[in-house]
Amino acid sequence: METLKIIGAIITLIGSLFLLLGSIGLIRMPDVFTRIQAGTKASTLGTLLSLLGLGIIYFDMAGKIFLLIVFILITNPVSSHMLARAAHFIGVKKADLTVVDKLEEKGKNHETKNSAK
Amino acid sequence: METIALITSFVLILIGLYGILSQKNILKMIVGFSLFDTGLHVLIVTVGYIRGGTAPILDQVTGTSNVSDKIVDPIPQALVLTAIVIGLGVTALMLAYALKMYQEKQSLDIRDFKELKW
Amino acid sequence: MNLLILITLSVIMLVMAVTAVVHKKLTVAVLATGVVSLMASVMYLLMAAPDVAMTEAAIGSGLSTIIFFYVLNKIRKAK
Amino acid sequence: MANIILQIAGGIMLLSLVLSLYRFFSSGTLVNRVIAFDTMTIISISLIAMITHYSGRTIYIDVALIYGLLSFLGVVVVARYLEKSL
Repeated sequence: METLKIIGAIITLIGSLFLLLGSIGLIRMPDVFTRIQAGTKASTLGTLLSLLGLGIIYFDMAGKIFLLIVFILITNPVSSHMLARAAHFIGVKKADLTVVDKLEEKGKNHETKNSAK
Repeated sequence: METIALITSFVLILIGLYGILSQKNILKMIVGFSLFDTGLHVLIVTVGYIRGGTAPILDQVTGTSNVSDKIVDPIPQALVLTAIVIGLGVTALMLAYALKMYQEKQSLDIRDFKELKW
Repeated sequence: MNLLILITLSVIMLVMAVTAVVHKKLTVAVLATGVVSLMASVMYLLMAAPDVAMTEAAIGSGLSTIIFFYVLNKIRKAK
Repeated sequence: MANIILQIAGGIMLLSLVLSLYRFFSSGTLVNRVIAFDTMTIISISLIAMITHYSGRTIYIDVALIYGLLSFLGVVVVARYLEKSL
């Protein structure tokens, strides 16, 4: 029982380290899109790991924690996707290191449809 | 622990009051009102906190005998629960009036509305 | 540990409240009010009031921000 | 042993909350501030789960449940506002 608790605590610690990595990436990354990637992907993984560790420690919360993990997996990528889409369409400046932008190449069709409306 | 929360809520109320009194833009005044509201709610919940108490929901942790030694005061929490919802209604009403005033005069500055002065 | 969390939340709340009052842009002020509501929700949980925390998380940080941005959008359209 | 590790984890979460606040104030566009707001909501969900452990009441996890379900609405509304299609 004690070893199970220690395993859960270590998983939670790894999750919080991922959260720290996410916010360090938020500071260090050069432009908006890479910041969205760092702030959402690393933070989602960190939250999932820390909730999983708490679910190992407390077995009676495991159902609610499973439900919470499903909610976060659904809602969190939706918000970051909407944000990146809006940032692309209002013309946020990209970093100099950007090599490929598929939405720009495909976007002529979309923009004409948008302006016609 | 209560002292820090009390100081925070009091400073928050003062910041909200300063925002209401000093801003010229109507929407910034509503933002100040929202801050004032939040500070007031934190203050009332903190007044009901008893050191070492847990949430007033009965389960295995609290048991059923001598419950009142272990829980905090539930009455301020119920009051705040109502006040939050009423605060949302008041904020929405103020925003609707601000929108109407903007459509009337094309301006959000409070100094342009002189009809209500006497 | 609870004391440390409470001090950090208080500092973030006060900094964000000053930003919401002082900053010139309206959108930044509304976002800062959302952060203040978010921190207040965690603070209610430390004050042993989970029902108030639930309501504040749903209304103060979610619905209030939505209404403010709806009105800002209406004003921008009417301009 | 497990309690000490969990307290260190809570301290690291607080540190990352403060670090993501830095992005709110530097580099002035609205999109950067919304990214900081999004990251702060995600971090505070796991902070609420840690407070559940510190105070020993398992019923506090319901708050994290509500917050995880509703927290993305604010960010979506700001994104629609930026895209001028609200």
